Parts: sequence; C-alpha cells; structure tokens
Amino acid sequence: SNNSSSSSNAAVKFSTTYKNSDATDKTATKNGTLKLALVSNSPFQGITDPQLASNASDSMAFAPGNLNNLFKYDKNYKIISGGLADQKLDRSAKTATITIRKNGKWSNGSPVIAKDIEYAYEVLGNKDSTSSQYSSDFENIEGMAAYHKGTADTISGITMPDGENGKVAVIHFQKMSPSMQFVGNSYISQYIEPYEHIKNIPIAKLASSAPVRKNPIFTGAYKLDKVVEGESTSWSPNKFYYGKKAQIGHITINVVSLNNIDKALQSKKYDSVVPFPAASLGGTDYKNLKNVKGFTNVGEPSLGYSYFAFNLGHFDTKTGKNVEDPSKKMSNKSLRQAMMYALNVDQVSKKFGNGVKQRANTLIPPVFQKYYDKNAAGYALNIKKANKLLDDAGYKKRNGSKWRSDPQGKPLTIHFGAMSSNATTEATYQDYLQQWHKVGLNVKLVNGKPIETNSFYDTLQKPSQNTMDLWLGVWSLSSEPSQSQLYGETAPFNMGHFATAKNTQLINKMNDSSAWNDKSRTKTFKDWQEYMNSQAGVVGEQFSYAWQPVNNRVKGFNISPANDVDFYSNLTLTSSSMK
Amino acid sequence: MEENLNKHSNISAADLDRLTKEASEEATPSSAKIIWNEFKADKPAMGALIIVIGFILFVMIAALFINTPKMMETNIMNYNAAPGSNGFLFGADTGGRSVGQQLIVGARNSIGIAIGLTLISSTFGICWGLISGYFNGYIDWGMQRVYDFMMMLPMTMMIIVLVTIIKNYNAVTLTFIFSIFYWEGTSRLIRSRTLSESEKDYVAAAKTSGTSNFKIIFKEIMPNISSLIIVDTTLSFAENIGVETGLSYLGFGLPIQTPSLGTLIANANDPNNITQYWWTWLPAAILIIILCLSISYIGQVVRRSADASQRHGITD
Amino acid sequence: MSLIEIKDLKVHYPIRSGFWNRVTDSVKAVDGISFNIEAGETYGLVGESGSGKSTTGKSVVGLEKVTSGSIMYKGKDITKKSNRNHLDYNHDVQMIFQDSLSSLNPRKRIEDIIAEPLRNFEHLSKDDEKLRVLQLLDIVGLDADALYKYPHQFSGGQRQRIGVARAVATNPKLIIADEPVSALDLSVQAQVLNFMKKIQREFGISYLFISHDLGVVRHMCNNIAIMNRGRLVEIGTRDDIYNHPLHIYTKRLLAAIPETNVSQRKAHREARLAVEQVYREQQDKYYDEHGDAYPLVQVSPTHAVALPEALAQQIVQEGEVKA
Amino acid sequence: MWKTILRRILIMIPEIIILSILVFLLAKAMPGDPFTGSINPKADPAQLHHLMKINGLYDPWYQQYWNWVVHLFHGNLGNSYQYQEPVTRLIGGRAINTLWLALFTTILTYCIALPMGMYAAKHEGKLPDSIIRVYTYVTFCIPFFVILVIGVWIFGFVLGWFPTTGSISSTATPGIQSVGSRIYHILLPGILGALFGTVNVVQYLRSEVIDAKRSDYVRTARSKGVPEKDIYKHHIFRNSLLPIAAFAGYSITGLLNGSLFTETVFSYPGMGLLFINSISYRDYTVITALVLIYGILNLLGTLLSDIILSIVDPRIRIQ
Amino acid sequence: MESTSEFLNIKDVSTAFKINGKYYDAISHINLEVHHDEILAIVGESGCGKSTLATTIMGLHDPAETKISGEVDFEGTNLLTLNEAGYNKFRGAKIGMIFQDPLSALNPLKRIEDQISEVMDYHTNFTAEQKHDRVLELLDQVGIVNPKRTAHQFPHELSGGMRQRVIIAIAIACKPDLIIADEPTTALDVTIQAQILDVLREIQKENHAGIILITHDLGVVAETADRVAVMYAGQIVEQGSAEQIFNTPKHPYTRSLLRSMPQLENQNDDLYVIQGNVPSLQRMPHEGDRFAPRIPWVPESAHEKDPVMHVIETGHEVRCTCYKEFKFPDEAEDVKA
Ligand SMILES: Nc1ncnc2c1ncn2[C@@H]1O[C@H](COP(=O)(O)OP(=O)(O)OP(=O)(O)O)[C@@H](O)[C@H]1O
Ligand SMILES: Nc1ncnc2c1ncn2[C@@H]1O[C@H](COP(=O)(O)OP(=O)(O)OP(=O)(O)O)[C@@H](O)[C@H]1O
Ligand SMILES: [Mg+2]
Ligand SMILES: [Mg+2]
Repeated sequence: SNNSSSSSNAAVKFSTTYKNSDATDKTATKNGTLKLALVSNSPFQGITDPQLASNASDSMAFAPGNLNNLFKYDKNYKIISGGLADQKLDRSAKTATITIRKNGKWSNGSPVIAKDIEYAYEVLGNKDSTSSQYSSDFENIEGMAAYHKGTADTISGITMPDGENGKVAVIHFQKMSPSMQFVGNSYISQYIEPYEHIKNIPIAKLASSAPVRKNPIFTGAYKLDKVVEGESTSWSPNKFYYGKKAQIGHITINVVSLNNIDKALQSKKYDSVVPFPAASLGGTDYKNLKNVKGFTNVGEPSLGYSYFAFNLGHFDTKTGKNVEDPSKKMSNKSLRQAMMYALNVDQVSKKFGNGVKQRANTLIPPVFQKYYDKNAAGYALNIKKANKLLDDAGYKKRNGSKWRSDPQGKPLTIHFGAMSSNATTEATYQDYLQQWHKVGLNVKLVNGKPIETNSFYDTLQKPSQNTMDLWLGVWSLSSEPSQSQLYGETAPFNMGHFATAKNTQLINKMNDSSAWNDKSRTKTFKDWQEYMNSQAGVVGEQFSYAWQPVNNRVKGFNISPANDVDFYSNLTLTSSSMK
Repeated sequence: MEENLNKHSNISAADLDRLTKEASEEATPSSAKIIWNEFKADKPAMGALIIVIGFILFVMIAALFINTPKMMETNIMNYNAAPGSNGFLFGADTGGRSVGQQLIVGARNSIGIAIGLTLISSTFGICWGLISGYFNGYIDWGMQRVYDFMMMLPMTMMIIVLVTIIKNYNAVTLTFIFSIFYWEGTSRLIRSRTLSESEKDYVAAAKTSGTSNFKIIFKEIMPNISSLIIVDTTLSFAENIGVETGLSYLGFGLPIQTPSLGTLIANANDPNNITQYWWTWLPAAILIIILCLSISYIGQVVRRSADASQRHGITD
Repeated sequence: MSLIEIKDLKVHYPIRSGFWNRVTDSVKAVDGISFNIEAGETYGLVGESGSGKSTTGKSVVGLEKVTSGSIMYKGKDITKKSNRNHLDYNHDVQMIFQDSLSSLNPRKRIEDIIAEPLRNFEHLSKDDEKLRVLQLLDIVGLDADALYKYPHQFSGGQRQRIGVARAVATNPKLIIADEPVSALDLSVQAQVLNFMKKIQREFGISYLFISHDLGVVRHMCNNIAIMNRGRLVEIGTRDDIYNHPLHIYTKRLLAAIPETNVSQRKAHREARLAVEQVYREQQDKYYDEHGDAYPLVQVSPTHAVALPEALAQQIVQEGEVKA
Repeated sequence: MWKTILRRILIMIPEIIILSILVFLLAKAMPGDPFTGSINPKADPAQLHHLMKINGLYDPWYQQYWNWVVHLFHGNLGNSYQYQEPVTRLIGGRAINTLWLALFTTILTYCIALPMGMYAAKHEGKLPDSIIRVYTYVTFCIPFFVILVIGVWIFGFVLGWFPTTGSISSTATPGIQSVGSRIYHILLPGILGALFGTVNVVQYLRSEVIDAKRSDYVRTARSKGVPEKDIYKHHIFRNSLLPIAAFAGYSITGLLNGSLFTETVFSYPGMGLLFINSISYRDYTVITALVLIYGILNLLGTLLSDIILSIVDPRIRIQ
Repeated sequence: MESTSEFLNIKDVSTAFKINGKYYDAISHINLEVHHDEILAIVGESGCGKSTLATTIMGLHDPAETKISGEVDFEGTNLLTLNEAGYNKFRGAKIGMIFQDPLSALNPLKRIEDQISEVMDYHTNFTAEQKHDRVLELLDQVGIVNPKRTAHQFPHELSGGMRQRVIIAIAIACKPDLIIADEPTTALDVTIQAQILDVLREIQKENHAGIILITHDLGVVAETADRVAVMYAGQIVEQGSAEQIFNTPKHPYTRSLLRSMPQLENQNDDLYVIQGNVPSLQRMPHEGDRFAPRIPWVPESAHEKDPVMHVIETGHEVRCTCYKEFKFPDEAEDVKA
C-alpha cells in the first residue's frame, strides 16, 4: 500500500486504496448509481470554473468532471506526462511549453486547443476578473503585469506557435522557479478554460453566466447531467474522454451537512464522500464510523494543518515587508518555547482525534512525504522544561502572585486568539489554557471566548495588532509546498510577522536555482523545519488524515494524488445495492 | 358652603378611627389575594407554583456555591463521561464538564435572561401600549408607525446580525438585544385594552377630577388591566425561557463559557449526541419543558382568577 | 350674568376618506348651539339618541375638543385648555355619568374615588380628607363602611350616588348629569333623583341635566332645551315645553311618552300617530333645505323655537286658539 | 378597497427605506469583509484589496448605499460576493424553495389545526379537549429546533422514511418525478413545522369558538329552532374561522423565522439557510437583500391579513 | 278578539342555577297562562327572574348548569320533557323570541336576509324564491322602509331600531302562536320604542298570537299590556288585567313601583323610594314574604308564613295578605293628621 504515514504517534493507519477483492458486476456498474456525499454546511456555489470558485465545495461538487485539470502528477504532486497535456520547462529559455494531447476533447466533443490554455491566464489576470486566485507571482510571466493593469489587451508572454487552434502554448517567464515542476504552483495555472464555450461572455460576468453554471463542459471522465443549485450534481460517462472510459452509469453528489454525515453514512444513504485532499471528517466522525458494517476506511495525510503563531511584529505597508518588533510581548523565544512545551497536544489528539489526528511536529505536513521531517521532535509535553525555560528567562512569580510576571517584573497577561468551532475544539482551547495556567502563565482567551472566523482574520490581517498575542490558526495548503506565501518576508499571510534573516534566506532557497536539485531542495525544507522549530515563532499544532469510509461495493477506490486524474474512471461497482 | 358640609356631618375625629377600622375589615380581597385563593383551590396549580418557585430558588442558591470558571474547566479525559461514571451524577459533556453543575448554572443563566428579558420587554411594552392607547392623535400615530416598523423587522435575522456586530457580548447584552424585539406583542395587547379602557367613563371622571394624564395612565388604567398584564407577563416569561436556545442552536447564542439551557440543548445539533450522549442535552430539554409547562399552567390559573366568571376559588 | 354662557358651540368629528385619507367630511355632532345656565337652576337637555347631548355635556365640562364657538365661565372662554387650568375649572364644574359602573374605577376603593378631586384641587391633610369623604358619603346616604369597598359591591343606585358624591366633593357650582338615571330601575332612579334635588337645595348647585326621558326631565328641570341633530329646536321653561310645544320634533317626543293611564291609552295612541303623521308630511316646513333645524326665534321671553319667523308666529297663534 | 391597499403600500415605502438603510449599515458594521473569509495561500491579499476596490467596498457608506439604491432601481441587488452571482438570481432560486416549504407548511398547519381547534372547543372541558390542550402546551414549550432535530433523527435516519437533506433528489428527471421528489423532500420539514405551527392556531380557534358558543347570536339561532349541528356549521365555526383565515397572513412572520431553523437542520437550500451562510461569509449584498425581503414579506403578510379580514368581516370592510 | 283560549300554561315552574356547585332558585313556583290575542306583560326590577322565565320556556338553558322543575304546557305538549330535536320543532315555528340587545343578537357576519330566512329553512318547505318574498314581506311588515336594501345589508349597517325590527321579523317569520319579547325596547329611544310597540301590537292582531312582553318600564306596560304579571325575587307577586294593576294595585311592591314614577302631580316633591335592594340569588330568602324586608313598617303579623296567591277578583291575584295592611308611611301620617 501507498502508506505515507509513518509518524510515531498516529494510532490508525490508513491505506489510500480500498482493495476490493470482489469482482466488478458489469451490469450493476453500467446501470448503477454511485452516491457520494459532499460534506459541507452550506450549499455549494455552483461555479464550475475552478479559477473563479472561491471555496472547496465547488471543486468537490464538480470533481467527476475533473475540473479541467491539465496535468497528471505523482504522489508528490510533481507533474508527469500522461495527462491532458504535458509540460516541458526550459530553464535557459525561461519558458514552459505545454502540449495538449491529440485526442484531448471537451465533453461537448470539441477539441481542447492552445487558446484554452492561454485564456485561463486571461481569465485569471483580467482587471475585471472576480477571481481571488490571482497573485503577484503570476507577474513573473512576461506581459502579465501590463495585462492585469489593463494597459495591454493580451499577455505578451504567452505564445501559441500553432495558432489558437493548435495544441501548443509557450509561456515566457522572467525567472524560472523549481516549484514550477509541481502542480498547484503559483506561476503556472493547472487549469484551462473552454474558450470557444465562453468567449462571448465578458470575464467580469463569467462566474454568473450560463456556460459556467448551467451547461458547463469538462475534460474529465464524466460529464455533467444535471445540477440542482447548491444541492447536488449528477454525472454520466463522458464519451469524449481521452483516457480510460468511465464505467459507472451515474454518479450523484449531494451536499450533506457536517452534523448529519455520520448518520447518513450509517444509514447507507451514500457510498462514500467526495475525496478531497484537505476535506476533513474529524476524529469524532471516525469514532462513529470506523465500525460501520459494509464500509472500509481509506485515507491519506491531509493537505492542511493547524498551528500556533505568535505576534512578533508588524507589516510595513510602505516597503511591503514584515518587520519583527523586539518590544512585543512574545518576542522572547524562551517564553514561546515554554508555552509550547506546556501543552499536551498528544493527549488532545488522542482523545479527540481518535487516531486520525496527531501532534504536528513540524510545519510541513506528512503528505509531502519527501519534505516532511518525520524525525523532528516538535514540542511534546514537558512541564519541567517549560518551567525551567521560564525561570531562566526571568519570567518569575513575584510577590506571591500565582502568575508569572515578565522579566522586568511587570504583570504578564497573554491573549490567546481562537476561532469558534465545535464543542471539541472549544474544549481543546480550555485544555490549553489550563496547561498554560499550570506553568504559571496568565493566558486568557481574547474576549473571553472563541472568536468567529471573520472577526478573527479581520483582526489578524491588520498590518499591526495587539489584540492577540498568540493564536491557533489553520492552513489548507496548495499541493506545491513552497512556504513563501505563508511565512515569507513579504507574505501578507505571515500574520505573526516572523521575519528573521535566516528564515528569509531559507525560504528563498526553496525556490532558487539550487532547488532544481531535488536533494538540495529536500535539505532546504528540512533545514527550514528545524529552524522554525527552534525559533518557535510558528509551531504546528495538529496534522490530520483526510480519510473517508467507502462502501464495500465500490471497487478501484484510490485516493492517492497519483491517481487523482484517473480516480473516477477507475471506479466500478461490485453489486447494485450497497453493502 | 364649607359650613354647609360640616353641618351635615356628625362624625367626630374620634369616630374616624373606629369607622376606618370597621370599614377596612369589610374590605374586599385584593387581586393578589384572589389569585392566592385560586391557587389554594387548585392543587396542580399549587404544585406548579411550588415547582417553579422552588426550582428558581434552588438554582439561584445552588449556583452561588458553584465556582463557574472551575466548573467550566475542561478535562478532556472525562470527554462525554456517562452519568454515574467518574463521579458525574449527570455525566459530563464534550469538554468533560459536569452536566449536573452546568444544568444548575445554565438554568440560572437562562432564567436570568428570561427574567431580565421579561422585565425589560414587558415594562417597555406595557408603557408603550398604555401611552399609545391612551393618547390618540399624533402621539399614537407616531408610536404606531414605530410599532409597525418593529413588526416588519425579521426578528431572528436582526438578532443574528446584531450579535455578529457586537464582538464582546454576554448574557446581559444578549438580554438587551432580545428585548429590542420582544416588546411588540405585549404593547399590542396592552394598547388594544387601553383603547377600550380609555373609552370608559371613569377615565373621563378622572379627567374632570383634574387628574393628570400621567396619573390616569399609570394609576387608573394600569391597575384595571393588571390582570392582563400579569397573565401576559407570566406567559411571556414561560416563552422567554426558551428564547435563547434557538439562537444557541444556530450558533449565535451565549458563548460556551457561559452555560445556559440553550447551550446545553444545542448539544443535540449533532445527531450522534442525540442517542449516544443523550445526557448532554436531554436533561436541559426536559428541564425547559417542565419549567415552561409549569409557568404556563400558572399563567392559566392567573388568567382564570382574573376572569371572575371562571374562578374556582371562593372569594366572597 | 349667567353661570355658563354657551355661544354657537360646534363640535365636528372629522370623517377621513379618499386616497390620502384626508378629512373629507365631518359628523356635526353639535352644530351651533347657544344657551345659558343660571346659577342654582336645573337645565334640561333633551333629544333622541345621537342628537349630540353628550357631546354638548362633555364640551361644557372640558372633555371634548371644541371645533368652534365659546363657553364662557367667569368671563373666560373655557374651551381653551389654558383658561381651564387657570380657573381650576373642574373644581367648579363636575360631571355625573350615565353608566355608574364604568364611571367608577373598579380597582379603586370608594374612599379613593371620592377623594380623587379633593386630592387634585384641595390639598387637605389625610384626616381632613377622610373626614370630608365621610361627610360626602353621609350626604348621599351611604354608611361609613363603604369607604373601603369597591364599586362592584354596590347596587346601581348606590353607585350612582357615589358618583354624585364625587361630583359634589369640591363644592362645584355646576354639575353636568349625562343621563344619570336612564340605566337604573324605577325605584333606584327615584333614589338618585331625590338625592340630586336634595343636594341642589342645600348647596345651590346648578345642573345641566341630559336625558331622553321627558318624564324625568319634567320632574327635574326648570328650563329645557330640545336638541335635534346637533342643533337646538326649542328652548323654554318647563311649562313652555310641556304645555305649549311649538316645534313638531318636540311634539313628537312628547307624544311618544308612554301613557300611564290605562283607560286613555287608545286616545293617546291616536294622538301620537297624528303627530307622527304631521311630522312625516310637514318635514320640509320645519326643517331647512338641508334637513337641518332653523335658527331659533324668540316667541316669548322664555320660549324660543327653531322655525322661520312667520311659521313660528302662526303656530303660536294656533296654539292660543286651541288653549 | 384597491385605493386603501395602494395607500397602505405607499405608507410602507418609508418603512422599507428606513429598513434598507438600517440593514445596510448593520451589514457594514459587521466585522470583516466578504473576502477575509476566503483566506488561503492561493488568495493574494493584494488581489483581495483589488477586489474590495472594484466592488466599491472602500467607499463611504452613503456612497455605497446610494450606488446600491441606484442599482436597485434597475432591478439589480448587486452580486453575491460568495456565490459570484446576481443576488436576484441567487435569491430567486432559494426563494422558490422557501416559499414551497412555507406554503406546504401553512396548508398542513391549517389541515391539522382547524379540526383540532374546533373539536377541542366543541367538547370544551372534556377529555379530548384536555388532550389537545396538553398537546398545545407541550408543543409550545419545546424549542422548535428540538422538534426538528428529533424529527430528523427518528423519521429520517432511524426509520429512513424521509430524505434528510436538500430540496430534490439528484436523480429525479424533470416532470412528474421531480415534482414528486420535491414534495417528498418537504414532507418531513413541513410536517414538523406544521406540528409546531398548530399551537397558535389551535389555541386561537378554540377560544374563538368558545366565545362564539356563548354569544347572543347563537342564542338567537337556538331560539330559531336551528339544530345544534347546524348552529355549529353555520354560526359558530363560520364566525370563528373567518378571523383565523386572516391569521394566515401574520403566520408568514412565524414561518419565515422558522425557516432559519428548518433549513439549517434539513440543509434545505432556501433563503433561511442562505442567510445563515451569508452571515459567516459576510456576503453583504445577500444579507441586506434577505433582511429586506423578509421585512417586506412580513409587511405583505400583515397587509394580506388585513385584506382577508376586511373581505371576510363586513364590519371592517374597506370601502 | 275571537278566542281567548289559553294555549300556554306554565305550572309550578322553578329554575335553579348552579353557582359554586350549589343550586339556587332564580324563579320559583311560577304559574302563568297565556291566551291567544293577548299581551301579557311581566314587570319587575332587574334581577327578579324575568329573563330566566323566558329562557326557561324557550328551553335555552344548559342542562348541566340548571335544574328546572314544573311543567310548561304548550298546546298540549309539556315542553320541559322534550329533547333538543323536539324542542326545535317549537322554537322559531310556534314560539318566537325577541331579545333585548339588538346588536349582539344578530350574527354580525350574515346578511339580514339570510338570518331571517334561516328560520324558514327549518320550519317551512318554501322554495328559495318564496323565502325571499317572505323576507321582504316581513321586513315591510315590521316597518322597514326599504326592505330590498335592508335585506342585503349586514347588522352593523343598521340603526338600533332597525335591528330590533329585524329581530322581530325573525321571531314572527313562521307566524308563531307565542312571541316572547324580552325587553324589546329598553335599548331604544322613546320615539322608536313607541314604533316598535306598535309593530308588536299589529303583528299580534294579524297572527292572533299571544305575546309575553318582558319589561321593567311601567309606561310600556300601561300602553301595551292586556294582562300584567308583577314579579319580585323570582316569584309572581301580583297579576291581573292592566286596568286592575294600574287602577287598583294591591301588592305593596306594585304600589311602590307605581309610586316611584315621576308624575305630574308631585313635580316638586321627592319621589317615593323603595328601601333596600333586590336580593341576589344566593341571598334570596326562602321563607315568608320576600318583599317584607323592604317595607319594614308593615307589622310582621301581616305577612303570611308561606305566602300564596289570593284571588281578589276575577283574574286579579295577589301574593300574601300583607296588602291588606299596607299603607305608605306618609299616608299613614296623613291619616293620623
Ligand atoms: N368620537 C366620535 N367620533 C365620531 N363621531 C362621534 C364621536 N362621538 C360622537 N359622535 C357622533 O356624534 C353624534 C352625537 O353623539 P352624542 O353622543 O353627543 O349623542 P347623544 O345625544 O348623547 O346620544 P345618546 O342619547 O345615544 O347618548 C352621534 O351621531 C355620534 O355618532
Ligand atoms: N346563567 C346564570 N347562572 C347563574 N345565575 C344566573 C344566570 N342567569 C341569571 N342568573 C341570576 O338569576 C337572577 C335572575 O336573572 P334574570 O336575568 O332572569 O333577571 P331579569 O329579571 O331578566 O333582570 P334584567 O332586568 O336585569 O334583565 C339574577 O340574580 C341573575 O344574577
Ligand atoms: Mg349620550
Ligand atoms: Mg333580563
């Protein structure tokens, strides 16, 4: 099995594949319906265009259409050939050449053309585009900046040697980056747009237009039959698909709320949930579902993780850089480390994670097998060490107070920001507070209670804030593991403003020319992880599994990234009714 | 003229006391007494009254002995401990916190909110209804427009929006927010009664006796609709106990550190908890139902005693 | 100078209609009436239901917003609120209501009810006040134990007497009595009327006595005004009205009084039908083109009727011939 | 009559304007903005600022309000930030679902409540009356969402009789099947909603009938020799049902309020659920539009009640 | 006056109401006859049981709350033994009733025509057209000027006098033998009262019906009644022809009532006042003369222990022998002086 998890304290081991030994029932497969649940508390938005969609529900709801993914990739998300298109990087010419396979077709039968590739950039970078996925990284493409500003009508850096209807597009960069080898990087879009289908619609109106919402076309194994706004989609095999033909007669995807999913699966309303790298059925769900008859669980490490971050400085809007502020309350490294040692994340993970969560020992999650430092120690519970660190750094209890004061003797109150969520997470916050109280630190929840998500990020995204001294946040990651957008010197999402020279240097190194060498890049990642752990400016809290139960009538269920492109065409059924 | 009057009187100041005493012995029972008699005559109602008062007292007093921050400390080892296990008589919730203690403190908080809400919204609604019903013309017209406007507001939505805006809200703020939207029913009821009451001649008599409008409203009319006020207040109190639960369910109620019957019942929003961890929500739900039932039963008795023709108790 | 002089009093209630709900018309409840009430007399105001008697009464006591006209008391126009306040008007002018139950606040004890005007107008000490209340009860023939009772514990007649006690509490000069006995049984009615007369004799109070029962009015009043659709159709002394009625409306009212003499009921009925006949046939003679009463014309120093001058004279003469 | 209705509608306009300003301001006062929520490494904050700017979210509120009003007069309530779709279309789709459910619930409520209320009143003080009263008390005392949650659990999951999410089956083909599927989906929420909604109607109807039973005109009817059965049919029920009919308009308010809960519990994509979602996404345009629509529906409900009442009750018939 | 046959014979009827679980007599041992073509007036102060007697005849009491004894013999049937369906054959058809409050006695939501024709639905087999014609005829008969218009109106659109006429129309729609009118004019003006009484009389003449006219207004009685029964505290204390009652009243109560009317002669004197009050149901004395407490100057010995009716002359009966010794206090003084 393709088991990527080797972390010592994970209690459960998942396989990414459900190896069904039953034989495929041809007629059941052909006439049957595979029922998938989309776990979400809100209806999906119905934007089939992945470049315009702003949350994950849509990509799950339209997954059987394969979301116009250009590339096939391996389990490390590295682009390989065999997908709809192949990519060739030329470091010296600073170009990426994308070649569409001959038989690449949209689900309406029209061929996939070079203009489809180019148009993806136009949609993304258009000054009126409603997409929130554009980032300044794309301005690495020649002419993109001008196009984005609206001073140019086309992107000069993208050429189509065979013409718009050809199969080849060449992208010219100002600078090449090793991350370009990976899918989900921020320089090369992994998507295409069906130019002929949507060309008459102004880009500003694209997201609400009929070709995107009502009668979209896809390049995947299945084609969309029907979409019930916000609720469900249903699919049947796409006969124009270039690859292995889809086998199941129908696939339906229904939105099911987080509250109801356990019951829905237990009562066999669904075969499984739509697989998604960062989708999370949590620990409680696992507890409820692990023993349901007729289901087998599959899983892989999630593309997301949770973390503690400390408020260490501010964002200088003039220079566009994060600057550390030595005067901040949390600037003392010992204090930060002590706080992390005081927590018993292992216990929390065990209790509430039920084995599908584990303490994060670093900031790169295990899904990036190559880069993940499984040997990193991280911060396991060590009260003694925590106390010692504090004592040594001068955080002492003075004047008989039950709380430690700061080295100058001033009372120390630390404000902990946490997002409101379900009861277990909120119980976890309380546990953390208690642990900190145990080492004599007066830590309080900001506002005395968990903060609603919007207010939480609203506060954090201010260039400078003193409301939260540390907080517990969550990242869901891109499949390309570079860290510059999260923790880089200029990254606005570096909300703790951790910005040491060493950090900047290591992060830059992840994407400089040395990084073309896989080994060297791996080392950079491990160095960075070690550095981050030692600094404790941002500390991982928990890693988790993206896991899901699969009904035993399903065959060929493999959620490994390497199988992403062919996931749906590989599925068959072994019986017409659920087991 | 003064002499004329005195001529007619053969009452000495000394007689005055005696007469006063004699007269007061003959006085009719006050409405409080009538209600009390009604309770004495109706055993189940007495039971309900005792349950409600006893429970409120118990909860208020018992809550004093519970250290809430301590109670709300999580102990994840006691995650959803079953009743009877780990020394939890009523079990523990997700955070390993005693459900029993939370019930007490939660009931105190919920009842507190209900009392506060009832007090504020009823007082406001009563005054609004009285004033608007008594004065006709522009005052009434203006007040009715405000009332119409308030009626138009989609209540729950507005509360959710307000709760979202106010970052740092607690039970008190929540009570005030609810109060903004809960006075309309009372005011409407009171207004229509005041309208008909104002038509009566005793109001005209008070006016010709030189009594000020303010006094007429609060000293003449209000006592006459007091039974309506009592009934309405009791019933809104019963209703108000459950008000906060709905919002807690939607996630806009009290923060988790402030236990309430609503936050407890909201545990039922996870279908798993319904059966698996029934003790986290069921006792609170039952408690609310019993309280609410008892109070509305009391309301019925009060209503009955307000309506002389339906009285059971002997009052004459 | 008369105690109260009412001049061209009008009370109109607006009728709203049309798209903007504007005032498009009005109910002319009282439409230009004038009469004076002398000190110590009982002035009767008689008319069918809806003729505007109560409205007139309420205007005089200050309960109604007057549309136009004036009501002079002590040389001041008391249709203005400021003048009423200034004069402590209701200290001198009080009212007795038709429905004794509704006019006594059921939640107040008799003591508080009777003391209410005292508390507002004469600030007495507690004991003085109680003494006064007891005296008042005594005057209207109720026992002291009434003090602490509530209105519903009394019979209709007793309640009406309590109403009288409240009205006389401040020694008023004028009491408006709006159908004070029409809700009462015969025997109780007698009680109340007797008390009203007694109090008048002793304190020299004037009454504006409103009623549609001509028998009672005859018993009580010296001067009488007949009201019809917001206007006065006839004013005169008791003798003028009962023995020399001029206006057809007055005659009709008088004819409708049931005859208590059983043996004459047939004749009485025929007489009534005859009057009805005239009333139906000669409407346009007695009313102007809008169906309203004409302005009053004086036919004798005490007697005025709402008829055109010529017709009035003619009827007077006919009457004399008959007599 | 039409004039009066028109006038009433005109009077509503200032109320609606005030409400719109109020809602607009409140929506703006909520912390965060529509783009904060979409925080993920792929979203470049610069791009988010760019989006804020092109959507005019940095303008002063009156400017934003004015733009909104101008758009409104072109039948445009703006675009949903979250759904990237015109609000009118977005809400249009959801409104149909909510109204379907509301209509069904209303019909069901009356189907259950009318016989119950009349039966209880007819047998006032007897056993069936007591049972029905206990039912109304208990239902009155249980918070609505508890009824919903337990209903879903029992009938949706344990017994599996009804679907538990959505408004229509994903496989239903258009035509009869899809209508059937829609009805099937609103059955359970409708029944549960109706169960809750009956309380008011039953209590109101019961007291109306009891009042009517004691009224003078019923005594007149008795003295005419009308048999008891017909007295109930022609006098008591008829007279007490008419005001109940008018109640229907007011019940809109309650239904709309309830939709927040029903739709959340059943993941039923109507306006209520949309509102709850939009709150967490800070989707101003949608929030504003929804509150406004609910407000207007409330107003129309009141108007409808008044109209029904004036039609059925000759005493207050509008000229 | 063709026939004077009696057709309603009330024998020893008592009606008791349940108050707080105990029964109290509102009327006790009433004996009365009603003849065709006559108006029998029942007078008495408020609360003396006049309406109770009427509703007892009509069978409008809730059997769970009342206890009725005696016999109401109507054209040979004892009404009190009938069941609901049996009673309905009489109500509206043979007996019509007119209520006091004309507004609340009409169904506010039904047109006048429907309310009148309803009574014909159950007691005639008229076609719709016939009923319609009859409605217009009836309205005309009770003196409504524009029957067509009125038939289409709702009660609230009519004045009090018109409503009372409509109620009379309902009561006479099936030409009943007996009409019970419970204070039909109390809420009305003198002029309208006179008209309504005229209407009643005309109808009686046309139908040869017997009318029970309940009122407390002696004037009305004097004007309309053929025979009069005076009630006090649930009993009939005196009955006789109108002349007998008004010209030679015997019972102290009747005499007191007559004396308390304002009269021409005693214009400036005080009116006579009957001492005390009508006792309430629960305080009603059940022995001796019930009126005795209100004429305390009459010696105890003048009252019978169990007062019975004494025939004074044909048709004139008085309860208790106290009338023999009764003189008003002032009259007594006059005699002395
Ligand atoms: N508040 C009011 N608004 C409109 N119309 C009114 C109002 N009060 C009285 N009216 C009308 O004014 C007219 C006179 O009323 P008023 O009460 O003075 O008559 P009344 O002679 O006292 O009659 P009644 O004998 O029935 O008491 C009536 O037609 C009545 O309908
Ligand atoms: N349903 C009832 N239950 C109890 N007591 C009743 C009931 N109906 C009437 N009474 C009482 O019976 C007595 C006689 O009442 P009834 O209505 O017959 O008097 P009445 O002579 O018609 O008086 P009025 O002139 O006021 O109509 C009264 O004391 C009354 O309070
Ligand atoms: Mg009047
Ligand atoms: Mg009566």
